[in-house]
Amino acid sequence: MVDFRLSQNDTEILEQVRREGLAVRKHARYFDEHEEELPPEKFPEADAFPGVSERVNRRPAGDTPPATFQMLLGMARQWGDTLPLRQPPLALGNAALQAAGTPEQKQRWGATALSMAITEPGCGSDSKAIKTTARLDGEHWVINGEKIFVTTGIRAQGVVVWATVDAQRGRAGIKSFVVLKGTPGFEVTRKEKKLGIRASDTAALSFIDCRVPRDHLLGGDETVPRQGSGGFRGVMKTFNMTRPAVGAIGVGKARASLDFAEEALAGEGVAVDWERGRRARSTIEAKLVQMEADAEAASLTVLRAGWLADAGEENNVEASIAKAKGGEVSRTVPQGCIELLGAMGASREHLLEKWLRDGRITDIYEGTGQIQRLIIARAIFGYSSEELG
Amino acid sequence: MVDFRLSQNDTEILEQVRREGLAVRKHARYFDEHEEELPPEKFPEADAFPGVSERVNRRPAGDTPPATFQMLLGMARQWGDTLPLRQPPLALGNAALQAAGTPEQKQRWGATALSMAITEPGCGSDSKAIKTTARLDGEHWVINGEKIFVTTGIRAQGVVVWATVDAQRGRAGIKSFVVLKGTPGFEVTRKEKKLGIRASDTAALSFIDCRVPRDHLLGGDETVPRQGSGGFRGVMKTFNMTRPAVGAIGVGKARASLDFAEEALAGEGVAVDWERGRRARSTIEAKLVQMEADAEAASLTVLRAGWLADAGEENNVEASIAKAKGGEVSRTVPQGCIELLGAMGASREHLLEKWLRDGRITDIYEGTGQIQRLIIARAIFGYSSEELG
Amino acid sequence: MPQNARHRDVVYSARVISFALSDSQKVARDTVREFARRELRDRARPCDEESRCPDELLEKSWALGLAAACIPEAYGGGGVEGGHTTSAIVLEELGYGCASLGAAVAAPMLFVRPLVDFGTEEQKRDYLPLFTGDRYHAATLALHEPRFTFDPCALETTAERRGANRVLRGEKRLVPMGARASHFLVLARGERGPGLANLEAFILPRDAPGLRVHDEGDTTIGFQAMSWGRLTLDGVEAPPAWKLGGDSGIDGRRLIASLRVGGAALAVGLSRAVLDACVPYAKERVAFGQAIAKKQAIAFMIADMRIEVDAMRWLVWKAASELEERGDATRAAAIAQDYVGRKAMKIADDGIQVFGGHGFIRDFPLELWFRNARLLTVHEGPAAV
Amino acid sequence: MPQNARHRDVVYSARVISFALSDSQKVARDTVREFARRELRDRARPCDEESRCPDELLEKSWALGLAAACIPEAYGGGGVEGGHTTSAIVLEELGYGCASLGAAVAAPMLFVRPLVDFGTEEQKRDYLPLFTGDRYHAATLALHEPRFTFDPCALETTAERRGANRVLRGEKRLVPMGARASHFLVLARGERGPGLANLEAFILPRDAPGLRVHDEGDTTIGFQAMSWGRLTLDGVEAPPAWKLGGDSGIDGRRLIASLRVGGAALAVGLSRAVLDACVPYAKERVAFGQAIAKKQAIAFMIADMRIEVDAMRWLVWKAASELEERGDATRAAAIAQDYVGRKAMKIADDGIQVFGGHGFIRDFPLELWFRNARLLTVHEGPAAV
Repeated sequence: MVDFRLSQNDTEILEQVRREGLAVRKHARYFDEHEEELPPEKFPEADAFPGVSERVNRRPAGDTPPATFQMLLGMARQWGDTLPLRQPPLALGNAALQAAGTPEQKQRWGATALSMAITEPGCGSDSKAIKTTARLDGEHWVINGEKIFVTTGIRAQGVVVWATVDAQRGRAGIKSFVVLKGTPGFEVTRKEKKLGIRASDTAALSFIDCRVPRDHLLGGDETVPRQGSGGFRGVMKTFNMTRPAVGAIGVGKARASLDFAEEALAGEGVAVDWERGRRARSTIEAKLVQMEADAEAASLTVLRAGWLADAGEENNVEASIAKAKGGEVSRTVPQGCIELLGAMGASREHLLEKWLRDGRITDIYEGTGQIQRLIIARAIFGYSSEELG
Repeated sequence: MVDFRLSQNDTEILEQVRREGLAVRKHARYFDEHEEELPPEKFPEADAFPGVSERVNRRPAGDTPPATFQMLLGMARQWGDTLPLRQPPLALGNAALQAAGTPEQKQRWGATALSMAITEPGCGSDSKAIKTTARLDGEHWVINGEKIFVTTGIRAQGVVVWATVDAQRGRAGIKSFVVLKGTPGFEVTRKEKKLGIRASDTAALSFIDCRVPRDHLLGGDETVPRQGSGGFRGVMKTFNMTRPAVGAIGVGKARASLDFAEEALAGEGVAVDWERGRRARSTIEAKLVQMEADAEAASLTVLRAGWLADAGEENNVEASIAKAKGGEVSRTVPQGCIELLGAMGASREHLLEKWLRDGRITDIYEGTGQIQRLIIARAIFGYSSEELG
Repeated sequence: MPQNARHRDVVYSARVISFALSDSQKVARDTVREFARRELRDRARPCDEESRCPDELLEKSWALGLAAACIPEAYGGGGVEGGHTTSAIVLEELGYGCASLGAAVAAPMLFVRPLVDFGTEEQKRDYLPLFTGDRYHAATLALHEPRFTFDPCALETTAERRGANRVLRGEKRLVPMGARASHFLVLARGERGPGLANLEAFILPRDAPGLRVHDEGDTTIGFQAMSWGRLTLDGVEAPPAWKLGGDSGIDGRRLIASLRVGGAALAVGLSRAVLDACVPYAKERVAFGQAIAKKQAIAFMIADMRIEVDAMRWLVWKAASELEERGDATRAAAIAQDYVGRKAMKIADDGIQVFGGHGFIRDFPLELWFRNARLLTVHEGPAAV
Repeated sequence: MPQNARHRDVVYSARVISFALSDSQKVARDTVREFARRELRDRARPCDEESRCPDELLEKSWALGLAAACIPEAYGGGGVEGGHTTSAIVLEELGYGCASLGAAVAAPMLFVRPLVDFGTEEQKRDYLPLFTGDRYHAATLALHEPRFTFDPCALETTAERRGANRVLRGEKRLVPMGARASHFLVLARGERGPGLANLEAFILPRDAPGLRVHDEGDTTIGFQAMSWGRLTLDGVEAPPAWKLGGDSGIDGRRLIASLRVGGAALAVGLSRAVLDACVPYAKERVAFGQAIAKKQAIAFMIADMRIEVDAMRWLVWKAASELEERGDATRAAAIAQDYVGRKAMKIADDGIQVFGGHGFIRDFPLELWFRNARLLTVHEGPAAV
């Protein structure tokens, strides 16, 4: 049955996450202003916060299914602040490990924080233009190349790096490899200074004749000889959960901004009258209703993508829809809230301006809004990336 | 000196055109509902209306320069209704004649109403994909092909038809020819039923072994042997005045819609307080201010394109800007005015709903908004149509 | 990471987020989808041009049992409780076929559902059986008034007391199927003043003294196939039995919310129709040597349609399910109305742009959908429920 | 068709539509453009990171004579009358260089121009010579108040009568160059109530008893290089000589309009900077085997920037020329503010999108322009005049 309610249990978990978010916010400005500091990885209160998987799995089987609930958690955590990006340490590379790793690999690196290195100086969202190479030399892969925009590339204990084993084969030749910190030839070359999400480190990495054992190829050796684009697709599939998860980040930012704006305006006696028709509202009401609608719409597309995964259904298009909408509201809603609150809303006395800066990445990383639309359009028309690029 | 004022004389002319517009409006609904009727070409009051060139030229030399003033006239005439499209009979083909014809040709057909036939069933705004052919056979051109969306193709006395004399040469092979009604092999095959601008006829034309004398080639024989794309460019140059002129149509529609909406709302006690800041307005005020701004912005880009022509400066990009903005407000402003007035604003008791229907073509014909953006982008980047298509 | 395998086959309790249709919702959707495809699509153009809604279509539509479904069994109906989500699903399909004819088909719901929701025992007994027969029966709801600044929170139709009776004065416009309805549910400003919570509704038979019903004809830019009515209420005296809900009255917030959600659901269907028309056209239409679908400007426009059709639908479903739970759906309905209003109009407008010149001529449905969208997204309320 | 040949060389009377700069406007534009290129661009990033506006820059800027130009010759100035259009042209160039530093450079105009426009003979004589010397002199205007719902029509700073004097109470925030200004033009709610027409302005020296001036530091998302001030007015007693315009007061509508136009002009420059940065980047940046400029999604975004920079500029010029003619520019200024606010923010935001990941890091100016745009387009008023 179509339903949008939550069990008592799930409701309480989300409430708890929001309370934790309020604790997180107390540290948010500090981390924003101390981008250069890496530790502390945690702030004092965080020890009491359960991890995501613990929260997802320790619930009755009849509650909201896990991928859907993970989306709810993602939105609720981001409602607090982007600071949670700093902990727990499990990162994008861990998602890839879970999606594409062998059981043995999952076992081995399950508790290792892994970042994911895709982008290179010469390619943006174009993963098939990857120039980093991996050459098999006896029992080792020899990796050479440069990566940029690696989220948590500094704090993570290792990285899942995308490289081509056969440039001739295009996408089919792209594989991913686990490289741990300390491996000779693997170096962090740079820490980016950013507009926002300063609590999260963003690194440039370099691989110079970096040798990793043969079994560091994600998915194991059997992915190499396979014809077609299976290997690449395997890694791409990772994104069917990470795209809506990033969408959830955008929604969380939008929701936090709206709640701040509504509270600020209520403090000055302004609130939405939900009964009135569209034309009878004040400008502030109209803009609030519009942003509430935009945020809720985005939120529902994120849930939809998660719910399809839970139902075991294909969610490629819906994952991109969720990412596109989440990316959109992460731009429009914090921007619009500042517009509603005027110059005082842009003040650094409040976190709203920070959420605008933090949120601005959401429509860029993990595939820009433009890339998501290409994915959707290709699916609609049945086009390859060559036919519609 | 930067100035946006008008002389007393020009102001009075525009006032007069607006008064004529009110007369035109009395007939507008009739023509909208009697699309199938071709005559009357004029309505009774029209005999007293001076023609455009008469108005432009019979002014002191120090008044607003002619192309700029023509834009003002275009906006003012459309403010009345699209009905003026029905008269005077000079049409797009006449613009092409003036731009590309030899002095002898201008003399010969200057008073003949000529439509312009470019689009074919297989090509939209893509004029270089033209399949209609013109073959020289002794002292005649033999024309074969089909044309659609020919504005005033039925009422005009002739047509300027675009055809290729050498398909191998692409754009360089495209020439335009004057074909008069009654020429054997030239037939009107269809009259379109349209969403709007029903007072203007839109025809499909067919040319089957249609023979016209050799000197019906616009610009004369010397255009044929010339290498490069000179001939095509000559015709394309026509658009540097027609594009802003179409933009002016869009602005006129927008302005008429806004005036109607403001008057309707004033009748119910609602008006804009221009002093208040953006956030202190009501929804209706905010939307009105926004549409006023959009319409005025479009209007100024139209004037700019005309003014550059008067100054003898290149206006290719600005012509497209004017067309793009005029096309945009012809969609957004009448739509928005109905939104402001609610269902009663969509009523056929008023002309507003008709202006929305009429205006909707503005962002399509003479190159869609998308084509205009391509033209602008190519100019910005210095790209050919092959590099950015 | 989600562990799909473990959860895939679990039967969830009611209180989880779910986008799954129930079996009966699937049947309803498929049945109406087929009806819309077979009966509405081809009629849309001639009915628009001729400004008529054919009787034979209305009669055929009656077999769908739209109105009867939500009437309790005690009054001869299907006894499906709530069903606002099902309504939303069904209205999307009708809107997909033709919003204008679809709204005509669904119009009796405008009368029936408020009766079921708010009617006294006696009112249900008197009126509901009209809709459980074999023939289409037109009755409707009259909300809109002839003002540019019309707002349902501030109706000008009044119902003054005269003894035990109430005397109605005012004018109603754009009443769906008003030209042929046997009964009208007329909304009036409540005694306690403006605001939705104070709304009152009166059941007026067509021949009530003082009530004049006019056929509005093809009165608006769109929805020309709808048989619009205009009512003038020149001191119509309504006995207590005509006041919907008797002394308890109605929940005006809920009623208006259900109108907003219904209109939005129709608009979702209309938008999906545009999307589905644009996809093959863009693949076939060649310009500048390529299918226009291969141009990002067009491809992104259509991708956005795809994105927004999803987003709109979930907002509508969410508001509908709040109505179904009998919670306060005012906010959810306002959000759905606002969002769908913006996006549906943009999609209809972009649909014309994708079709270019063909979007502007009446050989193609785009211009018709555009006109219907323009009315549908500004008509505050009763295009559907 | 236009007959260019005949008209090209005609010298038009004043009363024609013209987009042509006068010779002196061309000189002003070129001079400030060069200054912006040479002095503002490279300083923008370090000044933002360090939240400071260097003295040596301000001193250098003084040679441009921005403030002195509009001071009548009688008071030692350049005696350029009106000049609102020239101001708009100049502010666009400053905004192109760096909106934040540009506003700092232009800030004294916030004090000077109202003095010239509305000051009594005595006030002009007393204060204008401060700005005709060789050194940068900071004075400014204080409008903004610390409320989320702040609106210039409803100021809460009051100026009650006490005998012949007026007593000012209130708080002002985000006063440009407020931290270092010698004098403040403080706007207060007029005696006759709210509304722009009733606004009153008072010239307060920094050391006026009851006036406290705070350095706001890097207080907002953008304009960190601006030296913002915060004023608390705790019963500042202003003698009649301090009331701008004396008994006639000021034209508040005109003053606010000029602030709106000035802010919009800066935003046009900022937008043009984004456009000019995107063009070469998009041509050089390769993705999916092609320069991203060859992708319609990117090309159209940049084409839209080009379109809107033009449209914005003409709206600003039109409003400025209405100010210059001393007509009522309230509507034209509101339109320019509304339009430029929407478009400049969109352009700054799209600029980041064109640059992708590079738009998000502080090695490139896009994120800085984005932050400056966000403040500039919500700060009602005195970023510039």
